[in-house]
Amino acid sequence: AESFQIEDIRLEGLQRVSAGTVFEQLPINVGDSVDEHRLVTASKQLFRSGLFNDIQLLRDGDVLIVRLVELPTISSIEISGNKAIQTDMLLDGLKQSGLAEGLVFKRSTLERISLELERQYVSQGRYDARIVTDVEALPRNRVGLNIEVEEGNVASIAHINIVGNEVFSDDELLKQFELQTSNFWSWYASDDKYAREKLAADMETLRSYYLDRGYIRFNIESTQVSLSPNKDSVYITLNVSEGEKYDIRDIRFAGNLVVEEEELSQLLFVGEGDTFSRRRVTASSDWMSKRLGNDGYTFAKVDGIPDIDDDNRQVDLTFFVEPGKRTYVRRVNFAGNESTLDEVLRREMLQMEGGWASTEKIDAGKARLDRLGFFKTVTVDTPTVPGTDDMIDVNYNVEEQLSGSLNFNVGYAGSSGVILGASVSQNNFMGSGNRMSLGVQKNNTVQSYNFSFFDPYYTIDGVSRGYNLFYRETDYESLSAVSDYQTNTKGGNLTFGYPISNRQRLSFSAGLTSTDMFRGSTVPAEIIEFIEDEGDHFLEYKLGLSWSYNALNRGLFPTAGTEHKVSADISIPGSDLTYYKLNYSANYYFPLGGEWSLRLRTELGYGDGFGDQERLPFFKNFRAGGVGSVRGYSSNSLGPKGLPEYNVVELSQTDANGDILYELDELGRPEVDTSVPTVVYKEDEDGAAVAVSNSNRYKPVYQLADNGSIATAPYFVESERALGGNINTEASVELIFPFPFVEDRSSLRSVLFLDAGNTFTDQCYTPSDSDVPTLTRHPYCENGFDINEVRTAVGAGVTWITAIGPLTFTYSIPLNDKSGDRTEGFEFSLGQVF
Amino acid sequence: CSSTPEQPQSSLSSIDDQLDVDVEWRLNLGQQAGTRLNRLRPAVQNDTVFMASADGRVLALELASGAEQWQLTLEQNIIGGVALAGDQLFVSTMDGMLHSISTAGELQWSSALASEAVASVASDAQRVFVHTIDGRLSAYQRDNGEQLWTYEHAMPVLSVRGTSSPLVLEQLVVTGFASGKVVALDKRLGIPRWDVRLAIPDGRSELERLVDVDGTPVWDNGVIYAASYHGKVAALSPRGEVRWQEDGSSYGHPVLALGSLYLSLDDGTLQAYDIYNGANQWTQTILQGKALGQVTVFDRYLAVADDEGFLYLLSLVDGELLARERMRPKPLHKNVPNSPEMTNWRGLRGRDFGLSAPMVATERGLLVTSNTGELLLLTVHADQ
Amino acid sequence: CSNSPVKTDEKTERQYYQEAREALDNENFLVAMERLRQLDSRYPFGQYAEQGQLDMMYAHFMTADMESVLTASERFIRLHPLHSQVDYAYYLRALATYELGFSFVERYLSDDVARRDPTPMRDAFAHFSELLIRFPDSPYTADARARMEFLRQRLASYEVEVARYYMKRHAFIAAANRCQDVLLHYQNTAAVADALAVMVEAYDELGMSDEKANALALLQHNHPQHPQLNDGRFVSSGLAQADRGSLLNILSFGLLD
Amino acid sequence: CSTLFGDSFRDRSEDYLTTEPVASTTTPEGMTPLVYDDALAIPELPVVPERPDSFTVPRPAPLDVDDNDTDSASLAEYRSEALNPRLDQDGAGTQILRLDSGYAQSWASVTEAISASDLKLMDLNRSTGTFFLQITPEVDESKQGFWSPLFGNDEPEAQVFLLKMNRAHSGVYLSLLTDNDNLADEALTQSVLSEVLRQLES
Amino acid sequence: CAFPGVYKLNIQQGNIVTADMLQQLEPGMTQRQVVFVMGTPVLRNPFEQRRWDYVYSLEKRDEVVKSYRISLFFDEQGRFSHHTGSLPDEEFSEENQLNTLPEEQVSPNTIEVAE
Repeated sequence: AESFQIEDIRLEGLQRVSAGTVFEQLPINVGDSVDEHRLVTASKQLFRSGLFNDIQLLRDGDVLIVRLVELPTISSIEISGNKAIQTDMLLDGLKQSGLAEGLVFKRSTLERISLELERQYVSQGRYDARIVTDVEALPRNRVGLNIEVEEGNVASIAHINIVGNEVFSDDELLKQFELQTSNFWSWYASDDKYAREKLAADMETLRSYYLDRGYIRFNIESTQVSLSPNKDSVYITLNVSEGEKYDIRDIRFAGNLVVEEEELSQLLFVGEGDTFSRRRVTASSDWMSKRLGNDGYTFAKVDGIPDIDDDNRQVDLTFFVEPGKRTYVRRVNFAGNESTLDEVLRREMLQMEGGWASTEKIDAGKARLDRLGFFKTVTVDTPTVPGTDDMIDVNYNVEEQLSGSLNFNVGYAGSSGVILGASVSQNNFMGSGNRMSLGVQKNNTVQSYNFSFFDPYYTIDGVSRGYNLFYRETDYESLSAVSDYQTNTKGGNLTFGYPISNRQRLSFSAGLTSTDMFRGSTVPAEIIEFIEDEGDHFLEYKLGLSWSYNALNRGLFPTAGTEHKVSADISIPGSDLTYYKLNYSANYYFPLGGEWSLRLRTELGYGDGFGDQERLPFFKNFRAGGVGSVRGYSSNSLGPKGLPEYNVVELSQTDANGDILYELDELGRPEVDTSVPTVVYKEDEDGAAVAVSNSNRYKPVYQLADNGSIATAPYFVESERALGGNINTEASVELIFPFPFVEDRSSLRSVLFLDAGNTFTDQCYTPSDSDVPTLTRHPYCENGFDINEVRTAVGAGVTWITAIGPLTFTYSIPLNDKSGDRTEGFEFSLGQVF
Repeated sequence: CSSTPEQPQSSLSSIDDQLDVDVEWRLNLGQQAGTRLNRLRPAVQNDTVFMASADGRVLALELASGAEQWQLTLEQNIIGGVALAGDQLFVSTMDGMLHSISTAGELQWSSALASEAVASVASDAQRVFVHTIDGRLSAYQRDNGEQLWTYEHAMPVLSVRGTSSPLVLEQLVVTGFASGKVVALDKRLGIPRWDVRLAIPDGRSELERLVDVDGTPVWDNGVIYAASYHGKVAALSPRGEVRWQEDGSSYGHPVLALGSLYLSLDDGTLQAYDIYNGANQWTQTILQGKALGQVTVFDRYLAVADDEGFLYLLSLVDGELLARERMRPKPLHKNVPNSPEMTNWRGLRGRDFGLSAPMVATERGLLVTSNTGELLLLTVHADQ
Repeated sequence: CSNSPVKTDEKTERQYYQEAREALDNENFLVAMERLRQLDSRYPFGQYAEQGQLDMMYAHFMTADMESVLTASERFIRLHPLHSQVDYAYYLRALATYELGFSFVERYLSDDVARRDPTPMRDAFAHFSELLIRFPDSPYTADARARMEFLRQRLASYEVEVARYYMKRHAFIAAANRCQDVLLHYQNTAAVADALAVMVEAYDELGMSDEKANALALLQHNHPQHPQLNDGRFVSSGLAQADRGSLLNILSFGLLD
Repeated sequence: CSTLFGDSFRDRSEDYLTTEPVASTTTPEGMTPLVYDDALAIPELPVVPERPDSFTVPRPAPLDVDDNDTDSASLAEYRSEALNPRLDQDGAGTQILRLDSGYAQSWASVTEAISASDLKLMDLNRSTGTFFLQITPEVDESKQGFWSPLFGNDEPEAQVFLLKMNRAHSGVYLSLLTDNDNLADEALTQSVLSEVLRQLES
Repeated sequence: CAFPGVYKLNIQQGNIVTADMLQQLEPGMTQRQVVFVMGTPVLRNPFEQRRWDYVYSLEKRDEVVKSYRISLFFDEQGRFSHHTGSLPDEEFSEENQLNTLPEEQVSPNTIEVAE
């Protein structure tokens, strides 16, 4: 082939590779004379650089033109069809094996990608996942990779079999396992999805189950995990040898006990002669090292070592006590309190810097921080101070939680003109640990202001001081209908409280309230009589005393522990109204394991007048119903009703079983008389009238009084609100469960509840003749507690802590509501944590 | 632009059945085997069929009519069997016990195994050999069940469900293991004579490293044939030399007929090899993508079934698909005594109509057990 | 088959970058950020992309999105450790951490003492000092150094604040230890004077007279105008007696005791 | 009340501009001098910068756009620029190889230098300025235990290193990184960069 | 008045020193040996390098009920030479502030064992 001398070399089609690189790789130069053969070898060598998809050599006179097509680079990797593993997790996996955007795209790259993705799914037990990748050409020599993932499903467990167990049946043992064969609950708990760590954990549970019941020689000989050919079910077999049951022969202590042996042996959960149980041995050692920790030996170690005598199947237990050195605390540090003051956390500490370290005080510190209710999570760790072996730092790490509510409303309503309302309440006001709330409402008819401030640490020991002021002025004249009664109140009180032990507090309060009362248009007799006797303006000097015991494990959403409160409020002599009210409330939380717990709540109250009040003033009555009391019933709607207004109605005669007797025409059919009202009345046993509908206007046979005229009786108009009573009984049972499908549940509480309760009175108003002529006793009020008057309801509720305050949604189904009860299905409230 | 490679659309529906398959009789054994993937198979002696049901019953039936001759109930679920040797039947149960039952229906002895025995046992005059899923091969006295020796083989972390039944020769007992090896042991002493590796585990995840030899090795005039998953099908001499080996990843074992070796591969392909040099005689890919079970030679055909309940009959000569029959299960009333699993059909998952257990060819017909716990005797005759 | 619709007005790298800079010049940060995001997705590599990432940090900072400044700067430092302007990334990371150290209350409403979580301040100090070590001749060291001195003052004031609590709590050894840490390890801070004053009272309560004398001497020698010194004589702050009244005393508004 | 609004409503994070420095505590004579050791030491700077009196958020310096490498280039004009390769250290003291020539020229000559050297080039990507080198770090003698020659632990397998070319104000510089983006160790960087330098000069 | 007093924390500060610790001290001991016997002194002293003070105080209801101060002296080479100060007579029994073990932890009888 003829050759020619190269005058110049020109490159075409370069985008990212530089001309210099091509010139270096090209074994020919300006001035060489080349023929066909040499050009071919040159382009072959250039191709080996791995940068080009295609190379063409052309000739333009004596100038060699090299036309190149570069290998494309990957510009985008799209993944679709993946649900179990997030896209960026998959991309990270690819990056680790060098497959990322910007890389030169070669055939092998495609295969490496699908292998890597399959590997990620296999690690999740999805053995039958399938990956399909396709390449999409993009302008400027780039390629986009579209990866389609068919995740398949996680191999579910078809069969778990334990071979070689005689003492305990397969069912009994498999109940303890986390892994289960596919069952009804699997969609929720996904417990039938195989994972190696879960199997290891279950094997450990199996071993403990035996070791805790005396089978100290128990051993898992071997385990087999096998997969069905279509890779969607897993078969697990555990081959075990149980060995014999061993008892404990004698128990000894060794090492430096620091504390009296007698005190340590009190903490033994195992006794001589008992069946050996590893859990009880470990529990004993834990308690003993905790006991030493309380005396400053934070690094104490206690190990219960069994010495096994196989012939007569007995075990000698020796507890080796190593107190380690008495430890001291150098610094107590707090982190995560972005807005809460350091002192608000530090004042909760029982453990001092510079003192000997007590595990109990350090743990109590964590519990008290939890109990503040300002923090979502509180963790503590005690690293050793470098360079010493007996000094530690105590580091508390908290995550703050919104603890308060904030809302404004501005509006205009015809009747009340411009409406302006704002209320802000913060339990941790500006991080100071003080509770502050301010409420303002203003429109033409109502002006109400209230302000409260509470400082839990008025003194360093936790003597608290709080005061609140309230002023409420409603111009009732302008209101059209006022139901029952309304009050305007002004006043304030001052409270002090102090701890009398690590968990109990006493508190006192003194206050002054002035109340103006306004009668509604239709008002029960009790109110009328009360206003006639007492007038409508009262000034009260009030004293309060309360004792509280709080051993809850957390302030917000507790899950364990108990809480009791007893309080008494007295309006002392010299006040216009003298009465007292006693109240007891209690909460028990029982953890049920995992995030489940059970709560029992009860609230009891009793009040009475004294001095020249022989009954509790009606507007001080207990009322029940609504969130925080008996859910499923409108708030304040339960309890005895007042003796309502009545109007006198004509009575009709009734037959033996209480139906109305009607005039009959000649054919025996009831006579129709258009002038007869659609409602007729009959008399009940109390002498009150009961309405019966008479829509087709039959003419009733009226009942005649002895003076010949038609007999009449009072027919009462039901009043809106319950009057309440001086006895309050409430109780509820709640099952607290983890809200499903939500990851971060720290600001969520979901419960199933059964509420029961009502208010009663032992001071029923006896209607006097002037009130109602024929009435012998009060139709809506029975004296004393009556079990079948207690209303119950079941339902579910969720509380969500938000910046504007705790939102509570409840849905309840009343169980034994009676006619006349006002019930609620769905209720929503802001600011109330049930 | 690129189109994603489709599943090979097998034009199954288009073939016209050249054979008719009739059901001579069908008997419901009452226990749904689907999810447990039991591979209980019947054993036939003259005119009696001995069969076990997963819920613990051993039955003897008349081969011709399916009529029950006797029935014995064990308290435990049966997971391995039925093996037949002389007048002794062997089954193994979930609690890791091996039971010997006389062909007249009396329980002779039961002895404890080291673990589950999913495959049926094999035996010779004095001994019975059991391969348990923990990788142990043990020998027991046939007359009283006493253990003679046990050989332990190292097991991988993950294996395919199912184990290879032992092949018993004069001096040797040959078994496939989950490690990808075929091992020959001295029958009397239990010491390994030779082993051959049929597959090499490679790849990073446990899944890629599966290499089970789950099919029972086959013996034919002086040559042992075996196949492994992710590995080779091979012909071995009694001294363990490899006469030939070819690619052939399968969950089961090869069968022999007309001088050829037939094997169903894990991707649904069926392959025939020349028994002398392993040369490929024919390859049938029409069933690719189906989950095929163990191939069986029956009459003049090659029979194989899949996990959707279809039975296929192919020509031994060229692999042509001659018949495709759907084994519709006879509906069973809702709940069956002492069977813990749900047995109403709606609750079962699709795969449970499948035919995963191996089939047994007899002169009167082909015995097939379905995942729904039914035993059927099928006969085949040319379509007139 | 569908290939992606090729955008007609396919801009070059340079055009995307110019438009983004324009938006930044007239402080139109949201538009600038959108354009920078487009630049990054179309031309993820090369000098324009790197410069775009630096501008993105600036835009995040100006829109007070400190979290994004942190992630963007840390990513830049990891990907381009030797870029000519990587010192800018180090500086902005430190600045963002510094800003995060001031919660709303601490920034506007409290006095000059740091009373809350010191961790963000310590992190900011570490980030600034990394800038000074790695890039001594960077233009940002002057501002960084001044902020570091201020952070030292605040961290020292935090220690003394804790010591004051322990004085109220009567944990005198804790108070003395915290204050002499300030004396020995937080020199050149205004808090040293208050630390010395607290040491005087703590040693007095502990009955360690010569330590008390030493501390007082240091206070008189270095801070004669300290509020607790009137012409040389030490006046107790009354911390040890603060917040102590008995319940009766409080109830009776301090009359009874 | 002071806690509510503090002495004045201002952004305290700006206070650093106005806080005066405080002198160290000196001991009066007769008292044993105290030994200070600073918990939060401020690193020295060659020249202590004078305190700023105001603060504005700085903007990154603008991009100095170097020559635009067009699609086609001819060999003739390519030869011209001088490389002047030399070993150097960057701000943080990491070993780098500096070249004065432009990006295109430097990329080409370094590629040529590597393929001429005994370093094994696996892959290269001009747009990210990365050469993927496979290097078997030879076991340095000192760590060899007495027994290891006898039992001969398996020879260290090869690792992937990234030789990164970055643009500087003038010219470029190369640095050696491990495959997950952190700097390779001192000795290895030294040997690789000097090998490339030797090839560039030959 | 009849109400129970405000619950006040016991404030404990400093090292616990016992008589047998002091007996184990011998002149010439290195500082490390002294720390092994006495523990690290909690109160650090910026002014004194050659004297260690083991100060102890326990305050109950705002009143120090127990305190002592043991000072250990070292020579120029940093070797222990002698100590001053004495322990209060009665054997030290640091009774625990919260004498009951907190209830919320699992109490012994709640660990049931399935027989």
